[in-house]
Amino acid sequence: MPKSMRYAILEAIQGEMRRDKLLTLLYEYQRPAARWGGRSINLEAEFGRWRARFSAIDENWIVGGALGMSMIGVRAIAHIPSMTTLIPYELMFNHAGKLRHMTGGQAAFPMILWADMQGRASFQAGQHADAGLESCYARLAGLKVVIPSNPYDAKGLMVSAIRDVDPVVFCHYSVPTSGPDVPDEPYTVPIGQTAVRTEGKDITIVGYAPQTVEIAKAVKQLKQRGISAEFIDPRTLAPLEQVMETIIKSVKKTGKLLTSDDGSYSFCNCTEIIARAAEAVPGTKFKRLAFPDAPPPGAPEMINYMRVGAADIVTAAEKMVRG
Amino acid sequence: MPKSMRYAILEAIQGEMRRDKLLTLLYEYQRPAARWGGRSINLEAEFGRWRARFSAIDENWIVGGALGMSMIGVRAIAHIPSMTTLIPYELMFNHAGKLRHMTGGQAAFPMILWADMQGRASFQAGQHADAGLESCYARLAGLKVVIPSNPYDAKGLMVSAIRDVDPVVFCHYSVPTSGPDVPDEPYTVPIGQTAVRTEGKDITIVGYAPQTVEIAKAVKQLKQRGISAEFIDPRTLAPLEQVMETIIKSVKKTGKLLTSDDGSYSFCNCTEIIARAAEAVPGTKFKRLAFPDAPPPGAPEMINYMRVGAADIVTAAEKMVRG
Amino acid sequence: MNGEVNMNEIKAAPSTSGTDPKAVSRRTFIQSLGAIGVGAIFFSAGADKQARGQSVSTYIDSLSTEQLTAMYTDMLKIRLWETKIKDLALKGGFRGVAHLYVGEEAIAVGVCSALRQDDYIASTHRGHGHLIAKGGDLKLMLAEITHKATGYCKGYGGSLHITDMSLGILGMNGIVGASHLMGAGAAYGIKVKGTDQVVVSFGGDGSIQGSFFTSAANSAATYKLPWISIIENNQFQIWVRCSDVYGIKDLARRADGYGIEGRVVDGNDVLAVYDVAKYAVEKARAGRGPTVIECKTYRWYDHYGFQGSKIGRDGAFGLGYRSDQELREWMAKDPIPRFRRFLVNEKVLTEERADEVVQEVKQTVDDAAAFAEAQPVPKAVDGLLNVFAEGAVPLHKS
Amino acid sequence: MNGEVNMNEIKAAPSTSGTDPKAVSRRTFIQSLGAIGVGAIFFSAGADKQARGQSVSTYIDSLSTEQLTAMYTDMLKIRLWETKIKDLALKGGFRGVAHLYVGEEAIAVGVCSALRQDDYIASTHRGHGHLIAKGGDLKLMLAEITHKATGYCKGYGGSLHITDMSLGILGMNGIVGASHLMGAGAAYGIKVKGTDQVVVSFGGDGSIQGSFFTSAANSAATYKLPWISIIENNQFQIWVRCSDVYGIKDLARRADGYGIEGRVVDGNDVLAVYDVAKYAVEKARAGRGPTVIECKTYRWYDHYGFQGSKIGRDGAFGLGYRSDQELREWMAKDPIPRFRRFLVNEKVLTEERADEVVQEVKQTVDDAAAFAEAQPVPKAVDGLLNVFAEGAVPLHKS
Ligand SMILES: Cc1ncc(C[n+]2csc(CCOP(=O)(O)OP(=O)(O)O)c2C)c(N)n1
Ligand SMILES: Cc1ncc(C[n+]2csc(CCOP(=O)(O)OP(=O)(O)O)c2C)c(N)n1
Ligand SMILES: [Mg+2]
Ligand SMILES: [Mg+2]
Repeated sequence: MPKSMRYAILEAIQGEMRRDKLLTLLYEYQRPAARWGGRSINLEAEFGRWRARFSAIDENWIVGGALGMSMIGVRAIAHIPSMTTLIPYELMFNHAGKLRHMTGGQAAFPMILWADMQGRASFQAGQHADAGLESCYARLAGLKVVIPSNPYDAKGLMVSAIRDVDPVVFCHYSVPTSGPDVPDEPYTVPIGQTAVRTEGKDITIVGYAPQTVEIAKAVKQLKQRGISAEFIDPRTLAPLEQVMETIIKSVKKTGKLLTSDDGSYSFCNCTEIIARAAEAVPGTKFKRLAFPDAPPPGAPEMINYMRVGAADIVTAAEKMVRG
Repeated sequence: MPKSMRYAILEAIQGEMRRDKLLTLLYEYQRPAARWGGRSINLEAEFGRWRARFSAIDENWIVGGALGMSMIGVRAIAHIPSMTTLIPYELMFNHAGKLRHMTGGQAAFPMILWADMQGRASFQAGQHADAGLESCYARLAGLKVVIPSNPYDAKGLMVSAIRDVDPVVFCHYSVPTSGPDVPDEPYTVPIGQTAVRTEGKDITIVGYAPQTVEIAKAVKQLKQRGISAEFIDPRTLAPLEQVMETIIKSVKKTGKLLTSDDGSYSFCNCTEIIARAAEAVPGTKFKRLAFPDAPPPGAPEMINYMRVGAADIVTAAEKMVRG
Repeated sequence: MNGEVNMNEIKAAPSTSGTDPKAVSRRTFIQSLGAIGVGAIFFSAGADKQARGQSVSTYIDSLSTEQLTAMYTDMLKIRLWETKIKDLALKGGFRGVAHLYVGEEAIAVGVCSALRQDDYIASTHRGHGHLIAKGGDLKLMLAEITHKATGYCKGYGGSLHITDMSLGILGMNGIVGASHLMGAGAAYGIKVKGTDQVVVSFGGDGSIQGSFFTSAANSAATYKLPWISIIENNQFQIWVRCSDVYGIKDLARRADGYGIEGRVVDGNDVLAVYDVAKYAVEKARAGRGPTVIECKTYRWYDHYGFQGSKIGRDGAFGLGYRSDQELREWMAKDPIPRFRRFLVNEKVLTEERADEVVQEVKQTVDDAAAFAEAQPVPKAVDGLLNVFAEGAVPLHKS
Repeated sequence: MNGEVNMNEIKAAPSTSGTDPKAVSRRTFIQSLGAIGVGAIFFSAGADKQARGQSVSTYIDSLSTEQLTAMYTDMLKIRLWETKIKDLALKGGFRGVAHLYVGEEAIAVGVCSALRQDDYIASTHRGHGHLIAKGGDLKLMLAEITHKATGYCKGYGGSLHITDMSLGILGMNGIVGASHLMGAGAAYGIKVKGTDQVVVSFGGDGSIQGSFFTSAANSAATYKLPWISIIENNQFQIWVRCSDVYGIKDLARRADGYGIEGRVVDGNDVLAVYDVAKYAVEKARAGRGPTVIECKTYRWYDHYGFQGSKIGRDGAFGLGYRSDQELREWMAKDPIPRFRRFLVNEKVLTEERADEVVQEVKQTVDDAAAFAEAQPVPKAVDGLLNVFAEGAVPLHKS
């Protein structure tokens, strides 16, 4: 059994906490402990409670505390639960993203917001099955935003995030394990570096996190139907310039950009990608698949109908290529 | 002297408070009082302190209080200052926008978030000269978002917002007075109804609020240079479907869409407009002008250089039309 | 801190401070409560000093047999209805999730018995008990929990969002602390309307931190709103112990910093809860402002779901963050038999009648389960409705 | 509330509770402070009960002549530097804005005099005084306020964001209350580092509400952080009177709800402020946790800008939300002459030396103005830098 996303992330943090004797994790109830095979990680047990500290139900403390610490040279990871993503949003907007600029480069918050993200699960409803909030962070100046789709990327991006001197938002969706094995040693996946998951020539498909599962399925089915799709997983959502280079190169080749998102349609992250591609490559055909602009209903009948699946991606891609 | 934006808004609220004996305004320090000509409005004096109530510096109270009241049939307006737009954001996201859906239509928050918005002023810096946050609200399911560019629209949209049974975010930028005179009597500007400010055939230009001043100037200059620009002010930013009908009709005619925003480039509201137009009208040329993805610096030399002005719009439009 | 009594002391003196009856007559019992000054209220801080030291236990004295029986019935309804959910879920194939309230029934029932139907409550993720005590329909609740088209919220909301506006239920809420703010907002609305309704906001021990409670409390204090905040201190936030995340022992003390009267009560004693709730409700109705009431209690099951529990057995055992011993001690303080002993001793109910009530409630719960089971599921496209009052939002799958 | 003393009482008893010297010797004066129990600290609540009632006034006693003179000099620096800004701005063409601190100088100086250079402060929109008291360079500050390329923040930040990390200044902040949270976070960082530094968070009377203070206070209390929160109660939030928006009179009482010791002090009395600040700093350094100190004071100018003020005249008159009479009463309590009288009476300074200090400070301020005036403005393209540590962000104008 390969390492899970959670184990890979904790392994990244463990390695960095060993390297940087001040690096500290603030969290709420998501215990920084996991097992894999015969091994286990427990950050509180290994580094003590000061460096791996749970708190009251207080996301503003978790993020604000991390900001204050990081300002005086104690690098910090703020881990917040998925239903609270937007509670400490103002702190990231008006403080984390702005301090360096406001002080002319004099001060900064080298902190990491490890944001648990929700997927489109049934029986959760309303406040517990939202998705797509990564684009809320990707829009804020001064923040870097990364979003891994497999454990390998998760570990490598977390290490990069921790070593970065700018504030980084690490968006953590639960995704079924896939991709390369995760080495025990620290390594980095550079922020800004996109992954071309499948090369192709007929159509470019962009998506990340839980949608990569649907897209991967769709790409296989499309191949069977004689359509060669290029599948790009951005991995970094902000800054987007470097990512767009890869996407634009692909779009210039295929002439078609299909995106698929678990976030609501309006302002989902692929909106920005499409708008940039539309400016850069006139004449391209575009299609943006996404959850509707609606809260997530609890009943499986409803929510499953609303979410984009592999079949939808196949249909849309075929229409774009043949239609 | 025509009525100012502020006076027009207060007149709208005054009229509705006279109609609806429960309608209540919660605010912080932006006194609900204004003068125009020989007349004055003072909501506290007219309706008493319970119905026009200042509070501690506590935007979560202002918005959360309005939510709770509106749920039991006391319609409420929550007026928040411009530097605090994202403090009560979670309340609008997880509560205001979701309650109707989560309860299967049983309950709702018929409240209005009257959000003061900042412009790109010098000497303010960092936290006091941001712009474009309307798209933070436009992305949230279950909310309607309106954004007037002149006093006439401001009054009409505020009346519509108050009479709407869904939560409405009223984005209030200070804009120099322009447009039609403001009647004393209540009237509505329907939510969803776009304004075509100038008809034209060579290029479509979209923008709102402070950018309308720059665009209007640019449109005149373009005319002198023989370019006929169609200038559309969306007025409503969410839901966007009806607005897009007008924009797409125009883009089909002109083949070119230029947008101009005071918000930061990534995820500014016109991103969504361009992405939708790109899907709907393949072959269109696009250009998105906006403030860079940077916080606003205080020195006028820096911020003025970064902001889009009429001359930039003219240059970009000419390039699109002739290039 | 003056007047502070922690749970150990509560344990040490059950016969004077609880409703465990030692063959004292009902009146005598109530007098003995009166004798210790403030009924079963152990700590009182805050602005309304005149109230301190006054006996408020006469509220209990005036409860009728019908009211007392209804309280007993409601506690059983919560217990048996949630136990049914647990058993159904463990059987497998249950269309829903739940945070169980079992063990804390005395709070919901004690508080809601002090309310009028037109008063409001704002509830939490652990709110089934609050809703049942406020009159929620067990059938419609179970249909909602299983996301059926005819449930309270037509299957959109499920366990976390059950609402019945006609009963003054402002809804459960999946965001910790939000109930306080929504409740205080509603209380402001009552002032605008000019009625004498009151609002109760329920919240866990975790709900006093974060950004919601502070806004609610300051406004309630400043404007003297008819707001009562019930803090259900079951000592855990998921697995995090309250004592590890606060600098205060009695959470009611938080109220003092706002100028609000704070009180602590044994949350497993339905009459003690009723007593202080009734006091707070009357005070709020009379325009004398808010009260924060901390109820000390314990949850029998895990935070969420059914780990450590079995069909046909009460309680969840073997959870890493608490000892089975601790749970057993609290199960021994079960509010339901405790209240039943009181009712029988006080001759409000006979043993036979008390047994009958249990059977009646069991039947009601079985009926609810059968009802829910038989209900249709929602139509797939309906998820696009109810975003706005009118129309459907577009689908973006193709 | 026990021990509560409001401003009226402070006015009524200046000779025992303030530093207004009635020809008492320095030592006698200090003893008289000691006699009333806790120096000039009027209210004390919260967890650290042992401290209550202890005389802490020995702190004042051990201040050296150099330190006392430096405190006097710093107060003058704040006063004269800000007055210069006001005069420059009223003259016209000033490249900046400001929230003036004049009238509140005793707080910044009293507090920062109790700090080491390696201690931290987190400041507010009204923070020039804090920065000057912590050692901020008047030249670089004025260059920043006028958005010059060589100012503290290279002209990016202006008045609201002045920062000098080398002096432990975590920055001013334009968002009310944020200073508390950033400060508490830094205090947590100190615990991780294992040093004995402390953090002071300044905030106005408006800063205890909202979502920042509550998070800071709860964590500081729970983890016993070396955090001192200074609440500068100047009685207004823009034009809103404090008494209209809180349910408590003494804002220090808010601390009690977190289990933090809260104290109230006359904010126009630099020695009283120093006394309680020093106590809190020593306590924090020793690992005995946080303190919230409310300093009662008044601002002489309008919230923001220069309405009602004139070149060459102190104070802003004719503002709608306060009476000129109220302002005049507070100007009569001007902390600077009050401290000067004390220093002269105590023979720390002669009148001549005190006058010399004024002249020296005037010169320093004039030099700062000349310096700032001569500095270059930033390059237009530089606004694209410093978004991230590396590189420039793209322009989107064409
Ligand atoms: C603001 C917020 N933070 C975190 C969560 C995740 N969460 C759900 S319930 C819970 C624990 C609540 O504890 P408490 O308030 O004591 O209530 P209890 O579950 O014990 O009844 C947490 C942390 C949430 N729903 N909302
Ligand atoms: C969170 C937030 N809300 C509102 C404002 C607008 N604002 C700036 S200063 C101020 C008043 C502050 O009052 P107080 O805290 O008493 O400080 P003072 O100005 O009196 O020193 C307000 C409301 C803000 N900057 N931040
Ligand atoms: Mg709990
Ligand atoms: Mg103030």
